[in-house]
Amino acid sequence: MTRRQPLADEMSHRDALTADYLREMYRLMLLGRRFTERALELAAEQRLPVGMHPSAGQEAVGVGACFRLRPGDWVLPSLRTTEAFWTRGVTVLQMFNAIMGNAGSVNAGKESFHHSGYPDLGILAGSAIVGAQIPQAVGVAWAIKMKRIDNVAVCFFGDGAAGRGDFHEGLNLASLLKVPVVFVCENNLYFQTVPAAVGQPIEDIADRAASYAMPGQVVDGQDVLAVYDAVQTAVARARAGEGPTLLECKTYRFLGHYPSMLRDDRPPEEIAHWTKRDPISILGRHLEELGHQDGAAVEAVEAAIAKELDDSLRECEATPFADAKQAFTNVYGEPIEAMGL
Amino acid sequence: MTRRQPLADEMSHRDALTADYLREMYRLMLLGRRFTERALELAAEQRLPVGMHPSAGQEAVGVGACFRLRPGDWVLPSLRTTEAFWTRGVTVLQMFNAIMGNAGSVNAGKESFHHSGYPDLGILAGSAIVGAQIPQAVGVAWAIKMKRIDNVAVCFFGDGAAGRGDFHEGLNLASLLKVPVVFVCENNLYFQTVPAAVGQPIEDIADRAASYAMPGQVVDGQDVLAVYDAVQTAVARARAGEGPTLLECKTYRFLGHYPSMLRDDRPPEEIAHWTKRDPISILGRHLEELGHQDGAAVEAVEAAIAKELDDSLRECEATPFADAKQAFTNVYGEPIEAMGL
Amino acid sequence: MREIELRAAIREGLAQEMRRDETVCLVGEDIARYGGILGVTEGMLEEFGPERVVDMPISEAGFAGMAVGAALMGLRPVIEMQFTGLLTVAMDPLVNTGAKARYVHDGAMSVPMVVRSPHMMHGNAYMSQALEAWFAHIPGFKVVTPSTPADAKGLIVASIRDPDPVLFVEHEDLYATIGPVPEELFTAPFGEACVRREGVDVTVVAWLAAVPAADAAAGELAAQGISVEVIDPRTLVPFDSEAVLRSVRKTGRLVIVHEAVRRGGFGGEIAAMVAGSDVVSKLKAPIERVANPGVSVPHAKHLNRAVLPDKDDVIAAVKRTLGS
Amino acid sequence: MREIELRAAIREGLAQEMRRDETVCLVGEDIARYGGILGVTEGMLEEFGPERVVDMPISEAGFAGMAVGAALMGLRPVIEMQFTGLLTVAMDPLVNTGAKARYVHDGAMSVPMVVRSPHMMHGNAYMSQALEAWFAHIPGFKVVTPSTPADAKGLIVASIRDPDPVLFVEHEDLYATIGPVPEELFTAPFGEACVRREGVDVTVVAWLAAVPAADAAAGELAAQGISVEVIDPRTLVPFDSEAVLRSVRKTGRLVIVHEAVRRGGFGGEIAAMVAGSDVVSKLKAPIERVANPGVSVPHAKHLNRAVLPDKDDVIAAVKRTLGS
Ligand SMILES: Cc1ncc(C[n+]2csc(CCOP(=O)(O)OP(=O)(O)O)c2C)c(N)n1
Ligand SMILES: Cc1ncc(C[n+]2csc(CCOP(=O)(O)OP(=O)(O)O)c2C)c(N)n1
Ligand SMILES: [Mg+2]
Ligand SMILES: [Mg+2]
Repeated sequence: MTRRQPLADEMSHRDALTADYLREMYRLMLLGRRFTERALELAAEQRLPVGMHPSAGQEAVGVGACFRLRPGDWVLPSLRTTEAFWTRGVTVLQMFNAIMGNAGSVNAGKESFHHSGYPDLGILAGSAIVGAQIPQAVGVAWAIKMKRIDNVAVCFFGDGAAGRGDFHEGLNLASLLKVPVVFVCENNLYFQTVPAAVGQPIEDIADRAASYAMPGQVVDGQDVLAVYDAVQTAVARARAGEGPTLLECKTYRFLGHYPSMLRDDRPPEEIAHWTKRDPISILGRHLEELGHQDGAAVEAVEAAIAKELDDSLRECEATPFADAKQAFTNVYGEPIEAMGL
Repeated sequence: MTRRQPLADEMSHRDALTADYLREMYRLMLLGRRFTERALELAAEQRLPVGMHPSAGQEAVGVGACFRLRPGDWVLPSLRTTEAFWTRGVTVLQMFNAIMGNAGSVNAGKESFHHSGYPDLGILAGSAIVGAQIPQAVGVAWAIKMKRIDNVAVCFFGDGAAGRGDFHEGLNLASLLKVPVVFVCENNLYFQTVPAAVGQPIEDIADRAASYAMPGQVVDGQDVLAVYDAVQTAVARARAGEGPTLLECKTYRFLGHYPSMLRDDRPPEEIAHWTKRDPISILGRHLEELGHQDGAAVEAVEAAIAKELDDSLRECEATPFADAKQAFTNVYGEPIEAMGL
Repeated sequence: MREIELRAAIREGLAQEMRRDETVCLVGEDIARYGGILGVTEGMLEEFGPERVVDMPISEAGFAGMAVGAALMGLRPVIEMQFTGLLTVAMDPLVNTGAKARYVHDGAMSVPMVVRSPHMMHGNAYMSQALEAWFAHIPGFKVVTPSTPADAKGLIVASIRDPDPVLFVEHEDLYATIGPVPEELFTAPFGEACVRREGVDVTVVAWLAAVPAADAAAGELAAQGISVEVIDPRTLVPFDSEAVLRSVRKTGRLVIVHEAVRRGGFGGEIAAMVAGSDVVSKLKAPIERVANPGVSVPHAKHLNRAVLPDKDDVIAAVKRTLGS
Repeated sequence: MREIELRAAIREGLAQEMRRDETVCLVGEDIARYGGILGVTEGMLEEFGPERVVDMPISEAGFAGMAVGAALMGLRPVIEMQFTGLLTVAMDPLVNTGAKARYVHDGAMSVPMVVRSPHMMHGNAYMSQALEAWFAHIPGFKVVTPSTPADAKGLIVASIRDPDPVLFVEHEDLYATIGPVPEELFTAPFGEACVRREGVDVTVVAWLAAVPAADAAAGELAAQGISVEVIDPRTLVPFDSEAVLRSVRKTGRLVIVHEAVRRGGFGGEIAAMVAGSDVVSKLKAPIERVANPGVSVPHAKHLNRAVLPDKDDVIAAVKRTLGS
């Protein structure tokens, strides 16, 4: 079972990333892609209780942003930030168990895959209410500040969330309290079926940072190293007590919003354009140019991932569902019967 | 009983305002001030059911903004935009009845003075939830647009409201739908007891207009003609189908937030500074310079206002309270008994 | 009579009323271009155009407030919340600006808007909430809960024509229910319960997806010689108290079934209404409530099933009232 | 014992617990510099400093969500809503992000936060709402409703120490109530009702400002030879059902009094609980509920008085249960 371990060292700029690290980024993105594909197969076979929001095309954001976070840092994923899970160390088996909702799921199946939290790994469960994690992240960062530790909160959300009151109130509060939080907007140009332009009258959500007197930056979300650098800079700023940053990663989801959605009305040219900007290929080419990875190496990674997926899925499928009684636990610190009604 | 009538003509720039109009502006602001003083006396004598939010110092905003609105335009006041009432034609007697909550009140005492609506005069009742009128104003303007009439909605709110999600969602929607609404932020530098800087990390709320791709402008809220011009420009833009505008009128409340508040912790120098920028004196001096109004004329206005206040208060005090049964009407289109539970 | 799906019945009601009344418009996320995530507004954009069928940004609070403003101006907006849990972000515009407008204007203004809110009970703790009791608690709001295609059509039209804000609750599990629905435009009445099945031993009151569960239970119990009367109130506000009292006066036994959490659910209000009437002395057994026993709705199928009431839970409750 | 105002009792409980536990912090509008619009947090900024006593912008949804995040990290935030009507803007962070966090993390995380929410019933339709029934409906939330200074102190401390989100309801009309309050730091138990006055003829259950009204009614009725037992549940979630059942078993008559709107109010839940128990067969009269009969709370004094329940309404209801 591979569980990614946090990095101990302090280097941060991309130039300081060794070949091993770059290859690790590549592996994480590829794992995300292959896992999504496998999960969608399961969904097509009606073997998932609900489904999942495929992250294919957006892998660079979660991997780049979380790659060098530390223990004690907290990540608040959006409904699509699957790669935050891998990158912070969730295992393939855990992820399969989570999408199956079986007893091996971190929450015994109480909550869905994309709203699962892994507190041991510094991941909070996201809400199904788009944007709700933004004020929550401010609170996490505020607690970090109160404790005088130099951790950070990294909060992911989609372009759709940027139209919500929570975005406004959350960023305003973060700036006023000067808390160590990095807001990572994954602008994949759509919210569900609707083009981002229907939701925002401006081109760049990053420009909204000005309303909160915080730095805002547009980032190439298909280039994992660009994401890595931008987040590292923002994280360093946050750790130094200089407050929050808004990063907008321009990206694209290669697949539909959700497996059950009947139609994908996005223009084929647009899909084709972005498919050419596959974050995995982009890093792959870079690694090849640097001589860090050749075709054989990629095949080996693919094979290892395939094996891990196979093994984990097998183990997952052998895992029972939690006893129905567990549906009634952990509502309160006490049993629900203690509520007297 | 004086009820201000809407202006019929189309002139808009301040230079086109005749002396009569300027004197009318002066009278409206002075009426607002004297009414507030009288109301506060009543409050001090415990003769008001709850109290009122004094607008003293901020009269130029409501008067300037509403002075040349047309029938069919709608105003959504904030809790402090008393002058919108005068300027749209609410009478002194109606206002006294409203603060007394008697049977002569437009809503029979069901709702407080500052949350009273006068649909006949194009005034919607405001909510006690600060900022709630912003999305509502967008809806009013959207209906206007759907009806293909060239009316506008004018929405007032304080600096405090600019931190709310409703501000963000409302302005975003207004811009996306390109509806005829003018947002008038009355930035009086405080929200209740707290300095505006605690609520906003930026100096000018008008700058937030950029987040919504709409024009934003800082206006001298103590200069009724500056407010008048800025609003006229924005209104013209709205009537022409060019969409919303955000205006931020810098102003100051001369008195405390609310009569029942025990302390006013604002720096005396600050109060003194702003008291010198009394909007009534500013227009008064302007009128004097233009030779439109002399001391005797001012005295005559004062006397007329005093008489109107006296007469109306007397009539108000002779007005009974609504029958208690009226508390139970107009919850639904049908009587509440029809709800069956 | 022609039979159609409940989903299509709502769509037909909306469309026919929109043809009749041009002030009716649809507002919500994904409702125009896509036709609604659950397919209810399919084809509306094509027929009624982008002015009357409007895709919204993710701003439920904002567009709910906007709908209130528009309704005050005489439009009749029908807004879609993608799932009932989303009501939590729009409570202020709905229950304050919306529900109180008539009162604070002392009748001079009204807010004829409809909030379509689909219960999606097999999602997760956030989405899968049944919050009708919140709205029933608010003076000024009406609450409509159809369970058949014909009622869904008649009640969506009645909701649009109602002068007050209406929470129109839909249910994902019922969208595919097929039933006879008149082709012409019609309204179903508010405040008139429907006796889905007559019986003499026990009264079961149920709404939304609990109606088929109650009905299935009643069928099974009939085979065991137990005669159950199933009452579907169809609207919770207004509520047809008389229908329930009449039935309980006859049966002396009452079971209330809903998917919402039991504590604070609307079932308590119905039980209290009966306990507050003279019928209380006719009760032969304590009033039973079958509902979510008090947990957030879990995701995984088997846990989800354990929490939501089903036919077997109804059967067990009916038997408890019979002491068996 | 020393007697102090309820307002001071809450303040003392907060301050003593803040001295003991440095993770407790206060968040809200006007609470720091000014000491709270209703004066509850006076002097807190001076003693505990601006890190732990924080003035907020007008962003109830934002700072409620922030408090949830902080609570997940082990802080114990106590947030102030300036009036209960404001809860409407913060339902999502409170009842979703907040109340469901323990469940979705299957117990690995918890949200020890307190929401102080003062009922201000003499304001207007928006401010003056009593929304405790909404929160009681939400699995994961607890609801605390003290009516005496000692309970207010003991329960605010217990609320802070509770591992789950607590709606701590205060009442403007009760802030000046004076009563004996222990000087030391102590907690009052959740889920234990208090019999304010013993009686044998009729049971009256009341909370918050309805307690003094019920007590005054009981006093007047005693003079007329009618013996009323007044029960103050003190916490609605958890609820001491046993205490109510025990009393009604004895008296056979039940009157429930609250200021919230009757339809969907928590009184219905209590009535349903009794009607759902074997005690239902002991009832000698229908269960009465004294509450706002179903309107927004009006502003003007005489209208306001007509809507809110008072002593005379309680007396009339008690007499109805006695058939007199
Ligand atoms: C507040 C809210 N409104 C609506 C929904 C329904 N919904 C689920 S995902 C989604 C789109 C989210 O878009 P975006 O934030 O851009 O994230 P993406 O799916 O593109 O990653 C919507 C509208 C929701 N979950 N929450
Ligand atoms: C959403 C909301 N939060 C808090 C309050 C309590 N409150 C009433 S007035 C006020 C201050 C409003 O400040 P601002 O918007 O600047 O208007 P001003 O009073 O300065 O005119 C507050 C916090 C409220 N009414 N609504
Ligand atoms: Mg998106
Ligand atoms: Mg202000």
